[in-house]
Amino acid sequence: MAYGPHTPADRQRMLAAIGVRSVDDLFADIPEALRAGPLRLDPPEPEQALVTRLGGLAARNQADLASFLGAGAYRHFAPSLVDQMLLRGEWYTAYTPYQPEVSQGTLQSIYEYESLMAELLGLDVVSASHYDGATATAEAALMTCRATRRDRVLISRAIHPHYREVVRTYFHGAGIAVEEIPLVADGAAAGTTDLAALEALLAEPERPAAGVLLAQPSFYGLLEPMAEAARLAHAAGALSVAVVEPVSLAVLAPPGAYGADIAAGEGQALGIAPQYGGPYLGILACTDALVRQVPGRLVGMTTDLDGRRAYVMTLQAREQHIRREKAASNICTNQTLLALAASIWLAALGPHGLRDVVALGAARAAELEAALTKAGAPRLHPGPYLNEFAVRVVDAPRVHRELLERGVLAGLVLGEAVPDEPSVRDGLLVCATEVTTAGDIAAFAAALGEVIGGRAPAAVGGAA
Amino acid sequence: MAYGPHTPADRQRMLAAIGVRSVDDLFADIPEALRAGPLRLDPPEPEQALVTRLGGLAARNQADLASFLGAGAYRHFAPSLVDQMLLRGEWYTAYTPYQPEVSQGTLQSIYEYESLMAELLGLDVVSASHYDGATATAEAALMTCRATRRDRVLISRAIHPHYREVVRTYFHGAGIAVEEIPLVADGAAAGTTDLAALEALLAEPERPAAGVLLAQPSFYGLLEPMAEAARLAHAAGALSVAVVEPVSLAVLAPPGAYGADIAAGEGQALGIAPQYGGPYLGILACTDALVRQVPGRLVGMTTDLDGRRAYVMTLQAREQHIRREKAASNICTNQTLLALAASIWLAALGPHGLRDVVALGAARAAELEAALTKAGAPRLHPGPYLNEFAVRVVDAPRVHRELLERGVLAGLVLGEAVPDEPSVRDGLLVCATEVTTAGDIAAFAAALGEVIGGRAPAAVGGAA
Amino acid sequence: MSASGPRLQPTIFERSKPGRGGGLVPHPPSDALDRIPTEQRRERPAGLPELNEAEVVRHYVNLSQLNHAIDVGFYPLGSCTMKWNPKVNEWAARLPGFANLHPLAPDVTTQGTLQLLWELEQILLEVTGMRAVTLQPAAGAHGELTGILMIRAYHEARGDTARTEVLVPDSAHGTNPATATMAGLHTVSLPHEDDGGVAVEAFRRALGPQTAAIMITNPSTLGIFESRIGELLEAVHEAGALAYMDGANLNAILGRFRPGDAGFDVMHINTHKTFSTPHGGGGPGAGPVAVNERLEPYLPAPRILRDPDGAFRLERPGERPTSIGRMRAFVGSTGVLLRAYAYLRTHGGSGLAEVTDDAVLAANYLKHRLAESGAFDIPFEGVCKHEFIASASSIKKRTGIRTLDIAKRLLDHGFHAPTVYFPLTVDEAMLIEPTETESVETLDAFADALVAIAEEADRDPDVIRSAPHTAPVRRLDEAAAARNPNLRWRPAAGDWTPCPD
Amino acid sequence: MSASGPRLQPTIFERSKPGRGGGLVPHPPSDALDRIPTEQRRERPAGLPELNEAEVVRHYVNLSQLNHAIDVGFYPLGSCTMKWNPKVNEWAARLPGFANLHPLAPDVTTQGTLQLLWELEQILLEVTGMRAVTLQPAAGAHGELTGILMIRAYHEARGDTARTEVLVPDSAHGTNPATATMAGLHTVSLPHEDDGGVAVEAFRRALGPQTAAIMITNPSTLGIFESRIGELLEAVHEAGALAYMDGANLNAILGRFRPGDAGFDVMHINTHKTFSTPHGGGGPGAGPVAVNERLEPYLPAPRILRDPDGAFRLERPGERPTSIGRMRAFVGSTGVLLRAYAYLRTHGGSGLAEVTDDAVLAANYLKHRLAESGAFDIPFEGVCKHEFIASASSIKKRTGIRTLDIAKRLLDHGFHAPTVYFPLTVDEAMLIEPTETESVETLDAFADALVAIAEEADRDPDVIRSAPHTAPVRRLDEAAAARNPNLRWRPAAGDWTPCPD
Ligand SMILES: Cc1ncc(COP(=O)(O)O)c(C=O)c1O
Ligand SMILES: Cc1ncc(COP(=O)(O)O)c(C=O)c1O
Repeated sequence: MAYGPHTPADRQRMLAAIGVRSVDDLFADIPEALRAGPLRLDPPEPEQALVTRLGGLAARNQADLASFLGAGAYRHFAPSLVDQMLLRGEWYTAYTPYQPEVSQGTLQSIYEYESLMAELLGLDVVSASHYDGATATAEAALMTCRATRRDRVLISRAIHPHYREVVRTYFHGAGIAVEEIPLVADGAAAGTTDLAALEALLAEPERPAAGVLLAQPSFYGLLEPMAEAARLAHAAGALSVAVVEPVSLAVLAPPGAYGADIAAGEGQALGIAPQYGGPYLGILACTDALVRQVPGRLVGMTTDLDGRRAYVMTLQAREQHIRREKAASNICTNQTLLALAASIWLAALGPHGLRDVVALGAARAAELEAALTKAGAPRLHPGPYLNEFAVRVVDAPRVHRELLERGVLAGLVLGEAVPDEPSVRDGLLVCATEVTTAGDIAAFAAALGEVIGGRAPAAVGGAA
Repeated sequence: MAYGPHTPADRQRMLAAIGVRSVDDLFADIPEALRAGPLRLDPPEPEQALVTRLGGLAARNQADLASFLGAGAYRHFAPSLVDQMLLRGEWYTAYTPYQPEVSQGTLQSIYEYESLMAELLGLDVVSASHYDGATATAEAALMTCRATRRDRVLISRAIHPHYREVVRTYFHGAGIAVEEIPLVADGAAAGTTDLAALEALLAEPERPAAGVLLAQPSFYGLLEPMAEAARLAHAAGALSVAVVEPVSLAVLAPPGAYGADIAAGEGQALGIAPQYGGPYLGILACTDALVRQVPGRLVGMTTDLDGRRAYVMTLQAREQHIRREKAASNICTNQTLLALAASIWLAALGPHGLRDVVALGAARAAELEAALTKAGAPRLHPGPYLNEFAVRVVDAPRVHRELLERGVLAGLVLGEAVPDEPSVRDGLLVCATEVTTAGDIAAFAAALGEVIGGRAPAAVGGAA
Repeated sequence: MSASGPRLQPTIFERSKPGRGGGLVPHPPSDALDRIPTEQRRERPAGLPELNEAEVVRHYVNLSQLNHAIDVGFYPLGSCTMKWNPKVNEWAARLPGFANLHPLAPDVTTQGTLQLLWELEQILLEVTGMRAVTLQPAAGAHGELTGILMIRAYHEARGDTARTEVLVPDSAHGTNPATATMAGLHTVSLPHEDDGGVAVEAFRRALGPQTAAIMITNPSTLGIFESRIGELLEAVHEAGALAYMDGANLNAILGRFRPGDAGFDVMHINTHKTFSTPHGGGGPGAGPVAVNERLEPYLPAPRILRDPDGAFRLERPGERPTSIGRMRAFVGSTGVLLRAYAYLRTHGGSGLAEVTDDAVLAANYLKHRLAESGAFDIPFEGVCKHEFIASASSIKKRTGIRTLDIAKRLLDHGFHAPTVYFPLTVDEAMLIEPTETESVETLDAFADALVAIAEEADRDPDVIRSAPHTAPVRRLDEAAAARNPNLRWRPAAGDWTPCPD
Repeated sequence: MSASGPRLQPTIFERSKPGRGGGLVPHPPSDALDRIPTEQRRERPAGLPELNEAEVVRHYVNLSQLNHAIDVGFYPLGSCTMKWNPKVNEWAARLPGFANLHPLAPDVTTQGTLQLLWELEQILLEVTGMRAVTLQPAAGAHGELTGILMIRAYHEARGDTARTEVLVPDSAHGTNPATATMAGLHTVSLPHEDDGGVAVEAFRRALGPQTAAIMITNPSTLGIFESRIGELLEAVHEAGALAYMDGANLNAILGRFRPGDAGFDVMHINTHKTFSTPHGGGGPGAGPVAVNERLEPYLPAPRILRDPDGAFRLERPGERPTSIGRMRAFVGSTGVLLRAYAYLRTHGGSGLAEVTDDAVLAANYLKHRLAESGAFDIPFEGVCKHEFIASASSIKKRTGIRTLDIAKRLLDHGFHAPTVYFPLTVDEAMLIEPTETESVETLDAFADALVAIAEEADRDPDVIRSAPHTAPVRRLDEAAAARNPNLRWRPAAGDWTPCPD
């Protein structure tokens, strides 16, 4: 057997010691009627053949297009040291640090992750990680209900549609109402969360809201009125949840600064490869006041018998293995290795490097905006953005397809991704980061010019 | 500065402590007339830009052709674990183990390398490594002179032409004569070392030979009369040197078994990537009797003060840092990391895996022979071979070039590589290993058919 | 500073110095951020550490050496199945064609990965005997929630809305009852018989029209195959409820028992256990959920489909309205799943059967070694599956030495401890799972160490009570950690200083 | 078993068990080897170890943890320049386009690598002020031999065949005299002045028509720049001899002194020192040799050429008959050279100058710290370059504690020891080279440790004499190792058993 250590003699020796004749005897407890026949699967594959197979599958993907696709998963430059550190077996082949004395590496690294995120987010309690941004958002919403003992949450329609779906899936189970806050239709704030509508939703006295969720930047790349939304939420006795993209926090105000009680977000952008969807890093953080509500592991600093500084999993009374049906969540396995990856990436870049990443992405995005506007695809919304924005393109699905044939992955077709948001029907959501090249942008603009020819739509929104 | 830790304040603090005003003062000892101006080089390049540059250069190479090129550097399958172990910084960022107490990892691994090679070679003393196969061969030849106090060595013309060149370069310096042993011109042994000629060369009483060097398999892929050559050498008071390809020793008789006193060889085939020529692994081994003549480091097993088993560099009195001008060689830095790579590769494959590698290569080579014969390029020599052989192709340089245009790297053009060996003028030296695919072979045969059309030469040699 | 000298490391913040590091990405134009409104910007930079590359690497290299890990030695964590994590899988996951693929990239550009995932699904169906599978869930617990939400949807679709209870054996993992709660259901705990199986009488009493599902771990967390499983499942289905199998222990039954064939409606698989994907000190994992035809309509969206022309694609939004919806943002933890795929291809059908045979053989051998020694209590006799329970109950009575002490003392022998005090139903429990990738020499050495510690408990209990002695730290003050939680370092605040390079 | 428990490892042979492992390559046809004549086959298989993957990996992971390394901590080995080994360079060397390239592949298929090597040559020429460079030599000593062989060829070409001597200062590295011998020349050793420079009188006496060359390490292995270098080189050339610079210490003079401009005819560069390519516990390295116009005709073949159309190619066999010939089988240690290239690109011209400034600054600071402490003898006053000599001569007289003891005690502080007892000309020498990549905090901690040990020598010499105390082993019996050499394990002989899988 591949990876197996046993020789036939070893097996014989073990069987003899146990006192059975064959290994079949060890399965005598499976009722005969329920025993399975041999698995109908291919024969074992030697590593050399497997390598060929996997190389062939990888080559069937086109992962090196000139890509402007973001929409919740972002390409960033990862210094080589990050993966080389992660490939150390002492990290990735360890289990949950149940024996802290021989797990100080993992434990200290989680404590440092919590600290790094606390700095970025401006919140003091950070969980050791959650599955991804969407599930962290759902857990954040659930926290607001537990903390307020209310069962209705308000979620902005400017939050990623997949995140909203996940919240709905989770909430259907828990029997909690989710209501959406619409977008501003026009004017300078077009496309951002409609605060007036939020106020109205919060004003229903029989149905008090537990939490209000906004994303910063929003799914459409726009900067949202986070502080105002938090004020409104608090005024109604609700908690404020910010769904954030952590890299942007090198520059943008942190959730703690604008009054968010809870922050959730996707940590993939912290140097983790897109990997077709995962493993990613769910970030979940809150104020000190909510520490007993936060789901998932927490690592704290303590001392050992000799007074040496050491780290340990703590406040476990919130967790399923102690509290069982009364636990804050059922989460057990989390995304520790990804939290480590994010920490190493942050440590490698440092605060200046992180700011450079954001600023360079913003600069590239501005170049992209200029090039696309010139090529006939102006922005769809007028407000400020960081490095992602929607542009207006008639017949976007076809244009997107034809650009792909020209080697350009022209972002996301909004009409397909958010079919229930007619205001963006003719939109492509595009993004640039520090790895976007001037050549990519030129290729996009040139191909777009070819594909849409003279049929450039008129500019809309604030630019109108 | 990239990688530098100093802040401007650090530099100031150090300068102040030293008591100088500026760092320039620390270079006051360089005579003014000899001081250099600023280096005219490009500005520093951030890692992100460097990665792009290097990726671009790598992409300018064509390293994924259907390749049949061996001739001293061989592609083999390396299990993933090998490189993952090598990437551990504790290995590759260590220096020579001058402090054995904190270098037991490196020291034990070299001891194990010596042991693994001793097993493969059937010789008891193995140096910790040499630069490459050619320099190890030159050092082996020098050893025969030191050991016999004679100054003439005989080297087979079936040894790699580059190795012969290197021996000549080294020997010109040392003032030692190198004479070549010709090849058998025809018959069943065509292309192998001419033993009758060797006998004649050994029979010159005033010019006694120190050593006789043959390669197994030979440069032409043929199996050589190693035992007979060793007997002849010994009868003349000379030492016998075998230049071997270590992977083949899973199957072929080891040098120790046929009486070689010294073995030299290139260890690249032990799972080390071709890397356009290096770093490679020079293997150098000898009998116990010659231990004080072997150049380079040796690691031995010993004990520590508490009697625990431990490893240390030993018999250093042969080496330059002790003996200076009387040292066995000037070698200092060697190829330890490559010796480690080879050891891990051998440990990963094990004896059965190694034998499979050789047998699969031999099988693929036989398929290649059949396909090429059919396509009009029969073997050039009749004798047995393992996985490399010469075929006869008229106008080989042109054919080789045209095959390259068809994506096939058709081995080595012998007329160019050994212009002084007219018997192989119309030859291509081709090789197959376990990574050669049936598809590669079919592509080669098909392309060859296209290129040489009907102009297949008549079969020659033993097949005639 | 590992080979000698001090072992513990300062925090990464303490290694920081303002003005160090930087220069890895090109400098942006200085006006790049001018268009961001001031009120949206942060006032002070985050206090992230500033280090040069050497400091970063040394920090993580030295920290890593403080960890026990499967790459370092034996790790017999029961229920956690710490089997060998193959190296080729790490290579595969890093292939740029896989790693750089965006989760929302159009299907025509992702055929290689879609094919891999689709083939993985087929393999999992053959292994489980189920009808359909979702690869979305990020872990076992996430799979449990997915499964129970599907069960809810099933009952709801039939208008069968009074089913609010989930039956869970008392030896179940904590995630099972916690999952029921997350899905808005109530947990009813089932006691066990002396042989470790579910107490049938109690089970029958608990079962009724209010029962939505039973969640059974099979083999159980006691390492015992539920021999009465046929009977139980029949009763469950008769009562109109569905049966969920917690598949955490699938390693014990590959090629021997297919839950789908036996009548389970839904189960999850822990790829980070059964299929050896690395657990990374806490995660990631993946928790594919396999279902029979009853639950297929409710699978999360999007599924991976194969069109008649052989092309693969993701289900489009709204394509299958019966779906419970999305369980996560994107299609799955593809990077984890492809390691599982590589593992499954490496073993093939015959290899998987050997995996189970060898895992069960090793567990029974180790159990035998301990039973024979008489040093430990072995609460459940007879054959075990891939893991078994030993207990220090008698040792504790005799010497005061507890399972916790023994666990710590094992560390001094270079072994990780087994899972301890789980399941909660056994006094002073040690749940020991050797897995199929440990040699008989290792099993023997581990058994010898346990027996030696048991003897030491009589002879020199203090050395056990004060263990570990060779680890980087001694036992920790966990009470202080919880009383006065210190959950983050407070670095000196950052500053908008110019970039150092 | 690293985080706790025993640290030393059995040999890989002792981990072996017949019948374990295998299955990584497809099975060959059973008759694959039938055509190999019996008398050419080995009778018994080599006794290679048989292990499964877990055992192989654990062996090497655990062994690796027994090493001190620059990734782990400070490594102030004088003359060896253990500066930081950047991680991106490891990534680059593994790019398939580089790693899989065959050394005899036609030039049209190797343009990327040829361009890289050609650009590297241009950079090295700018750094050294020379005219041409060969990248062939595999290490510094190999470069020395290349250089001296070229010098021989130069004299021979001029019919100047009586030049059989090489002048070598007594502080030179052992490779210098050993090289002279390998090239068939005799070494004449030159004493040094009190300031560490070459003794000019003795030098003038030694110089003559029999002198082929002088080999000077500049800065010297005492860490001192040879201020009279202009005078020396003039005399050498007047005497018809050539001047070789051992460039091992190039790190100290980048952008400050160009050997070519100063009149050296030839020099080697240790990429594994100056340009930070990893030394791997003993090697590999690379030793490019740069020459002026006098020696250019003799460079080893093949050189890398750039055709007028911009295409790169290797020199063809016989294209330059003046060449001394090949120094190795293939064009060079390309994998090492490309790391050096990456390093040079990363730093650029300004960065290289900073490298030298910071290296010299750090050495002078550390020297100052030790001088100020009064704890050690500092034989050479005034500014040093990138390294300096301290000596335990007084400590030894006072306490009996030797440099060796201090070196071992440093290990307990988590530092590697400096180079000790080299150069041979200084009593109880420690050659300390901090390099530019160590923080001032590290320099201070190292100075503090040395001073603390010096104090300990008076207070508690036994603890030093018996050091190290925290390393995996204590001091070794080197005498026994040499008296009775055990240079290989003797495994049980192999057997032609069938393949286990
Ligand atoms: C029996 C059992 N069920 C469920 C789980 C939860 O799985 P995960 O940790 O992947 O969420 C575990 C994990 O240890 C387990 O052992
Ligand atoms: C001054 C000096 N010269 C020459 C050498 C030899 O270089 P290498 O070890 O690369 O052969 C060294 C190596 O330590 C050295 O320090």
